[in-house]
Amino acid sequence: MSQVTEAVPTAGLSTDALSVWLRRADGRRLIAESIDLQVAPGESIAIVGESGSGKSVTARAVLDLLPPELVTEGDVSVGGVPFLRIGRAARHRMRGSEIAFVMQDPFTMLNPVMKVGDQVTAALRDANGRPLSRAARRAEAVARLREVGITDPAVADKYPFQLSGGMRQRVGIAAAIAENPQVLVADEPTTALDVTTQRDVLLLLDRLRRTHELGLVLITHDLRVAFATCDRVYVMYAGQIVEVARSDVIRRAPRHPYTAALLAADPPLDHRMARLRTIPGSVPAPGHRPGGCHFAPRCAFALPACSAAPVELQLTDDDADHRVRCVRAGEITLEPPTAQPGPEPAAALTTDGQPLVTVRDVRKVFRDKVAVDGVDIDVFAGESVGLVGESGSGKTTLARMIVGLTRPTSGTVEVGGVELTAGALSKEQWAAVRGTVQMAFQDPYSTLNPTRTIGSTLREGLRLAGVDDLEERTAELLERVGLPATYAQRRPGQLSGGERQRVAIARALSRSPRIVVCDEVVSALDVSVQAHILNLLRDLQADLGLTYVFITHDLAVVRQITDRVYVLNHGKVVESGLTSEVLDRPRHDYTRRLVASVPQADGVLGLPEPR
Amino acid sequence: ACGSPGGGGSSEGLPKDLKVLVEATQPVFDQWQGGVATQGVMLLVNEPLVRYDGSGFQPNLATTFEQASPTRYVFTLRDGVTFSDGSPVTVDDVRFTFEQAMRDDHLSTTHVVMRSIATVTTDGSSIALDLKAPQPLLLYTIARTGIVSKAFYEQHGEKVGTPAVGQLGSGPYVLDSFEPDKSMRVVKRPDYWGDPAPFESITFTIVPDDSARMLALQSGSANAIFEIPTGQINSIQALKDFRLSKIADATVFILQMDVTKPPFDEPAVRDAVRHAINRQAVVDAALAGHGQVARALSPQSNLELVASAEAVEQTLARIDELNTYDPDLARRLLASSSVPAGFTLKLPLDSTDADTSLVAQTIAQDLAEVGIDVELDPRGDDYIDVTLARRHDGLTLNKFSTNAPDPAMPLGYFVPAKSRINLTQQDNPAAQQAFDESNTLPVGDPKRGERLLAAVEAYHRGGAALPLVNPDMTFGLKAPMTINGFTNYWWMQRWDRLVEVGG
Amino acid sequence: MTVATAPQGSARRALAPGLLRYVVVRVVSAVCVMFAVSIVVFLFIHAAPGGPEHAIGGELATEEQLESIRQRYGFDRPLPEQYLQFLGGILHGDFGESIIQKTPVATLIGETVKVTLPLLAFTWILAMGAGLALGILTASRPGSRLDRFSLGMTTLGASTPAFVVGTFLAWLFGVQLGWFPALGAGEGGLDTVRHLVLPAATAAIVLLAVTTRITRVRVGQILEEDQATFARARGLGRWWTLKHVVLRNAGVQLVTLSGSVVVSLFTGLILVERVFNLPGIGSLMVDAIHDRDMPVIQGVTFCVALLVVTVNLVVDLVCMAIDPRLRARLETNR
Amino acid sequence: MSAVTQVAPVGARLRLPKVPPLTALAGVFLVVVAACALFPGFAPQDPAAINAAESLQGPSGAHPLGTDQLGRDTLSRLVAGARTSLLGPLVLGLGVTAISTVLAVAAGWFGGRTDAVISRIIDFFYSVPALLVAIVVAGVTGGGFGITLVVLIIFGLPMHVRNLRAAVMERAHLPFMEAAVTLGLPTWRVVLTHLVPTIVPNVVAVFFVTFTYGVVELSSLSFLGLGVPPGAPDWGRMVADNRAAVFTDVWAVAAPAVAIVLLAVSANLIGEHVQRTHEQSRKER
Ligand SMILES: Nc1ncnc2c1ncn2[C@@H]1O[C@H](COP(=O)(O)OP(=O)(O)OP(=O)(O)O)[C@@H](O)[C@H]1O
Ligand SMILES: Nc1ncnc2c1ncn2[C@@H]1O[C@H](COP(=O)(O)OP(=O)(O)OP(=O)(O)O)[C@@H](O)[C@H]1O
Ligand SMILES: [Mg+2]
Ligand SMILES: [Mg+2]
Ligand code: NI
Repeated sequence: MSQVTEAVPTAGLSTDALSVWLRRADGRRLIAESIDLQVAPGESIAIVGESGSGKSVTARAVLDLLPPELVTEGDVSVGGVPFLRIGRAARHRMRGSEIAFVMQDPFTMLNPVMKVGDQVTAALRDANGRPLSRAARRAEAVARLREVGITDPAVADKYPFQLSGGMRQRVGIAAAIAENPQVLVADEPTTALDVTTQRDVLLLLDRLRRTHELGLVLITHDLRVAFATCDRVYVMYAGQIVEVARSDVIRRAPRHPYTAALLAADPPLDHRMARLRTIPGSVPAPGHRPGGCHFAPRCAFALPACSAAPVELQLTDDDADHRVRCVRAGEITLEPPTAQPGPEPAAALTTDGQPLVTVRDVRKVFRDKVAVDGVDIDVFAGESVGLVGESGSGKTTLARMIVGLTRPTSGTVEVGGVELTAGALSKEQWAAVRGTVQMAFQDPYSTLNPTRTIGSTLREGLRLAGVDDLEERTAELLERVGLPATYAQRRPGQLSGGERQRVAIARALSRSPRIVVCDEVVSALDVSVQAHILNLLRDLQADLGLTYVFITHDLAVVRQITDRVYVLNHGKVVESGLTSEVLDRPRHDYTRRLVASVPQADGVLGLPEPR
Repeated sequence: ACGSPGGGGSSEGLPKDLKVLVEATQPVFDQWQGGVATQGVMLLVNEPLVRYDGSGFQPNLATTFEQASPTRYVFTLRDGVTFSDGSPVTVDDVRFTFEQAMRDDHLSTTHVVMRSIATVTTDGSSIALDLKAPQPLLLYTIARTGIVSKAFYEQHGEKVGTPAVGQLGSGPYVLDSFEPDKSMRVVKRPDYWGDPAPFESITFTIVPDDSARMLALQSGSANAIFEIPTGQINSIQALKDFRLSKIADATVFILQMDVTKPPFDEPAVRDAVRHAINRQAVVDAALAGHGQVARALSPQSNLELVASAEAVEQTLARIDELNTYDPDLARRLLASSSVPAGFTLKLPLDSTDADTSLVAQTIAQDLAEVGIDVELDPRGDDYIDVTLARRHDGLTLNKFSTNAPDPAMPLGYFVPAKSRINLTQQDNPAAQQAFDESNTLPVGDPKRGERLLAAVEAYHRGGAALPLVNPDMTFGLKAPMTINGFTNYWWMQRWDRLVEVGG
Repeated sequence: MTVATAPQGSARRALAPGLLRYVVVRVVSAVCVMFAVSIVVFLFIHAAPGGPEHAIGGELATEEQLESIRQRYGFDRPLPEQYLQFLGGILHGDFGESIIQKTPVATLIGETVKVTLPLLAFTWILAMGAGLALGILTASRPGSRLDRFSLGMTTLGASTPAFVVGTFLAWLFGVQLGWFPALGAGEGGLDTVRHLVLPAATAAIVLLAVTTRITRVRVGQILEEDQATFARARGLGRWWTLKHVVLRNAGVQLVTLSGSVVVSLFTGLILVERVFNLPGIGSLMVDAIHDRDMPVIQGVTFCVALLVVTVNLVVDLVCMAIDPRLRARLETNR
Repeated sequence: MSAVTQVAPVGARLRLPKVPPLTALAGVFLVVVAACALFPGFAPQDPAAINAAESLQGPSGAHPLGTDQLGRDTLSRLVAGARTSLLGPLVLGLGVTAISTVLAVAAGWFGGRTDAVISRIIDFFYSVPALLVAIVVAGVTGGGFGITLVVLIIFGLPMHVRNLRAAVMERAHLPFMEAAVTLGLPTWRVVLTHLVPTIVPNVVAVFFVTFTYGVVELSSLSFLGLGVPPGAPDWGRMVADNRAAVFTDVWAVAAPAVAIVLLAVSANLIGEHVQRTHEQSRKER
């Protein structure tokens, strides 16, 4: 695509056929294909898509921040300047002053050993182009921090580790826009934050966009966030933009099957689905992308013609801005993810009788940090109990105490009739506890031992459970979590994240426990994979009569999988009850704030900015 | 220090400054701590009463000396000699010097000899020494005892000889600087009473490392090297402008067998060891040819000082018979002993001496041929402890240097059964008796020589010791300098005057 | 998803209690270590084969001579009393007198330090300077020709014993090319610097592999971190990144590294001083061991230990000073 | 659920690691040295045979690498010396690796007081110059090679215990370790079958690093006269013994010196290769 047309000198950002290649000894691989983006000053766009679709690579390509093995083709125009064609030094000068960048992890983005005030003002120069004086720097830092909502001037003298995640991300944004750039590219700026903090940061970005006439490129995998914050949405799949339209259009009338599937897989906050929609398969890696429509192998509407030739991004009939990359866009009708009536939450909860897990007044203190502060919890057989709360509220600590990985500082934990806190347990008692409660963890990459095969990992548990026909039962387990028995020979490195989580669940099941504690098992997964796992967990519960303790910070997920929920805040249970009750009619202030913070699909960030 | 390569040159073509490399010196500039190289400089600063010139004694600070009786020596002190600080050298200084080494608690290497002095009496300018018993080595010892200033010692006490205080003497050179284990430097004394110093200064630099020494020679920071380890002689020979002179050394490598430790308590085993060793091969290999087979514990030249060459040769020939190289005989002897299949032992070694280790490797090879496996056990500074405390397997290899050319010297150490240095532990009445008789006779008496020869022969007939080799003593001088008339006892001579410019 | 809320204290200007406590504990523990060292060092003389009097008098000493030594050095008194006297001496900088050289040990050490300290400093500067420069250069161009070349050369340097390197350098630059003096310590000033070039280069070459590699790894890590990308994305210059991101973040590792370089230098010094015939503290030590000059061994060991303990103390305190995270940890650890 | 049918590249596991040619050469060299150490009979001539007539000769048909001061064949001595030259570093390497692994696992896995005690001791040893201590100990006690080796092992530990401990701590709280505990595996099984295998690459790297260090350090000790006895066909010793001739008959010194450097470089290259592949696989996960 050799369009030699000089980019029209427009404000804001535009890319023209921007492609990114991975250079390797054995040739080059296309990672992002011919991306065209347009952001006007004051406009905000979102790039959404599953993990590995090329969002971050595109963002970095726009700023020319790619690692050396990745090379770019095409044009980027920033404020009318052909950004990729000017000299290195000029490009370097434009970064920060014309186009800025914010990254996902607010902690690693900031220099941990430099005061935040100095970081914010590092790039500032006085009228003569000289670095600022000490006093001027400090005044400037305080002013810039105030702009991003940090009113305490003392913050300027702190180090990043002394700040909360939200504060850090604000500092990062303040630093990024210190030189008043025209465009801000934000790569998942809120993914590492709590819902409440996420809302604050999104509100901030939205405000800055207006006050600074900032063109905002927001990269996210969370459709809700995209719809709530941005004017237009680019949906990306396997290195291509597959659909572009205004937010409300995409939300209500997606024209690409992929967009529709993504929307359908996203669990709703307000009701429980009988079964979550899933997308079969996974995003193909660069180099393994099929010809023609990349989505065709996973698409319910695919015809042989789809794979025949590359598909172009075409205008749709319904809107001038709405473009879609699908040959059948005109013929198929996609039903929007309308509200379907969900099944009643398990009507009669068996909250009577003997609880399987009884937690009474437990406290856990790490050095001088109170992680869990006098919590009472009961878990009854057959139910699914949710633990929600923002980061650091003590969810994981509590879960670890239930499975006996962490010893409480005080209080009692009883599991299946064995009191974990009563001095030294005998071997038999431990065996009983292990046979009763098992755990699954968040990170799919470290949940399995990379040096052992899947089979040997599973056999280990089976052996401990006293099973004889190991091979047979291993195959059975794999099948139960929806994996072929041949996976027993594989190593974790050969599995995708979702598959690893399945194996992790299978490992927990290998001891035939009655309770499985799931610590954020879906948080690191894409919505489509998340839907698979949630469905799996529900099936298992129905088939095996399992009991779950389900930890998550995602209220929509809580709605889908739990019957009862405990809301934790600063190590204390602030509210508990039936999930629907708690989510629909939150009584505690904190719970209310939590529910309100979930980005509403209406395109408005609801509440006024908190002071 | 590097400086410019030895340049300048006096009218005779000698360099102004002599820069000598040596392997090691004593850490104190003090004659009582021994050490040949240090003494070589020391005796240029502190002169002795008489000088030994390699063949006899010459007047020096003493204008005359005589042995009035076997137990009385009388010296006349030279008039008008001053120390370098201007104070006169008096008989009191001489008496003080001797009395230091006579003290029982004094850490002096000459104490062994000096303790035989009963009294030192002075009268005007004459000094008389009265001995408790005849001591054949006395004059040699006096020739290596530089006279020190009593006042200087009284002022500085034990500090004399340290870098801070230095030394005061009346010799042709004055001590300029002394850094233990690094260097010593003496400068010419212009108002010296005797033969003037040919060099403006003499510097001894201590370089313990083999290749560092080669570097020093190649980079021109030295123009002389004294007492070259035999292992390095060939390398220095290969340097273009260095001339080497060698003297048959009075040092002997001797193998001693402790007769109290089995299996060396069996004469057959001792004989086997002696016949197993090819001493000529030791000279050729370990010394790279720079030496000779040692025929007795005293070097042949020393024996010839006390007895006729003929008598010496006859005696040595008889000793040679005892020590012929005959591995077959050795094997047969061993087969007849209680250890017919041979045995294994550890041989402690002074690891600081390169020659010793080469000699040991060579003899280990020979002994292995007859079935005696020798494992070398290098010891650092505790080597002497190991040998003297007899914490060894019965076999020791020693390097013995006589500091007086009189056969009485080694005999006095090695013959008496209760001597601590008699590592054979052998009681040898015949040798002892002959040695005792020699001590009653005055030096120069042919009878004494005969008794000494008898003692040497008797010692070797004991069969517990095998003299191995006498390494050459080698000196290297940068052309055009040569050495003329150095002896084994160069350090007692006015050796600086023996350096000449030659063709 | 682990965003810990940090303690919200006010900025601390004065020495925080935790920090003060740390400094005190660290200094006190250093002093304790030195006490332990002094005991060990004191016992050296009694560990010598044949007892201390033999160590001094030599093997041929007579009983009278030994007795006089015992009296003079007080070996006949009880051990604790001897130790107290020894300790008292040390506290006044008095390590006794060299048995062999009859000179105060402090004087000997003072003299050799004049040779060793410049050598140490020179080597340290070379090893750290070149290591840092190479490490940073190669880290910013991973996989480049320079990277591979420097890796190869430093590997070779680290694999070659110091005495081989030293002999080779002395032969090449000292004898063949004559650029630098091959032996000795020089007469002070510029001459000393010239004389120290080859020995310092020898010791530094051996260390260069370690310093380069550690710098390269750490700097490489930092350059891969988000903060480096973020700095680039803000248009902050190369030098700014080097100074504020790379050096500040690697500060703790580099300071620690420079401290351990000082410690490991002593190993190299002994060899280098011998190869280049430098009358430094290493030679003093080797000679003293050879001569069994116990007071010198004691003095040198104690001084080296003192230097090492001090260096480690300084390293720890400097790390505290440059890394706010370490300071903060002190406050929360209570 | 068809999500699972996508086939991951099974062959990935079987792919032979790509070894750079230099590293391969290093491996070959190590194998040759090891073979010489195991079968000293490879020596073409008697390494101890003294022949005064042929001392310090350059390379020739009879003596491909020349002869030493006593006229012994240098090549034969190199072959015979492989054993001791390899043994010291090997003992050092194995000793340090084994002990530091045990200490690191104890400190990193059990934490708490065990960790505190081990870490303090390690900190102490970290701050002492090893060779100096070795020399002092050897000098004061008159001890030999064995004591020196022990000292070097003790003072070689700290750095590696620190690094391995960090690696253990990094892994000790990984979900798969905790899962193994939650499954009910006994502690020793978790440590042996889950923890240790994951740090094997680090442990291997420690071995090679220490081995290299040992080669260099032990030859330095020989140089200072503290190593194996004189005359023993040890490479370091051969260099030290023939140093007098270094500028005139360089072969007797150069051959063993080059052997030492090659041995160290080889170990270094292989250790680095292990570390690099490990790093890569970590990056790729
Ligand atoms: N430096 C690189 N070398 C090789 N492949 C790369 C590199 N960077 C990215 N990729 C590949 O490019 C693809 C797109 O990666 P990218 O990080 O842009 O995805 P993303 O959409 O941002 O995903 P996520 O939501 O997980 O952040 C992925 O398959 C990734 O493996
Ligand atoms: N091993 C530990 N040592 C010290 N502090 C800890 C430890 N584990 C947890 N904490 C602290 O305890 C608090 C609660 O942590 P926990 O992991 O239980 O929170 P969480 O609710 O699971 O948070 P997240 O959503 O981030 O996983 C946090 O402030 C955390 O920093
Ligand atoms: Mg991304
Ligand atoms: Mg958690
Ligand atoms: Ni999330």
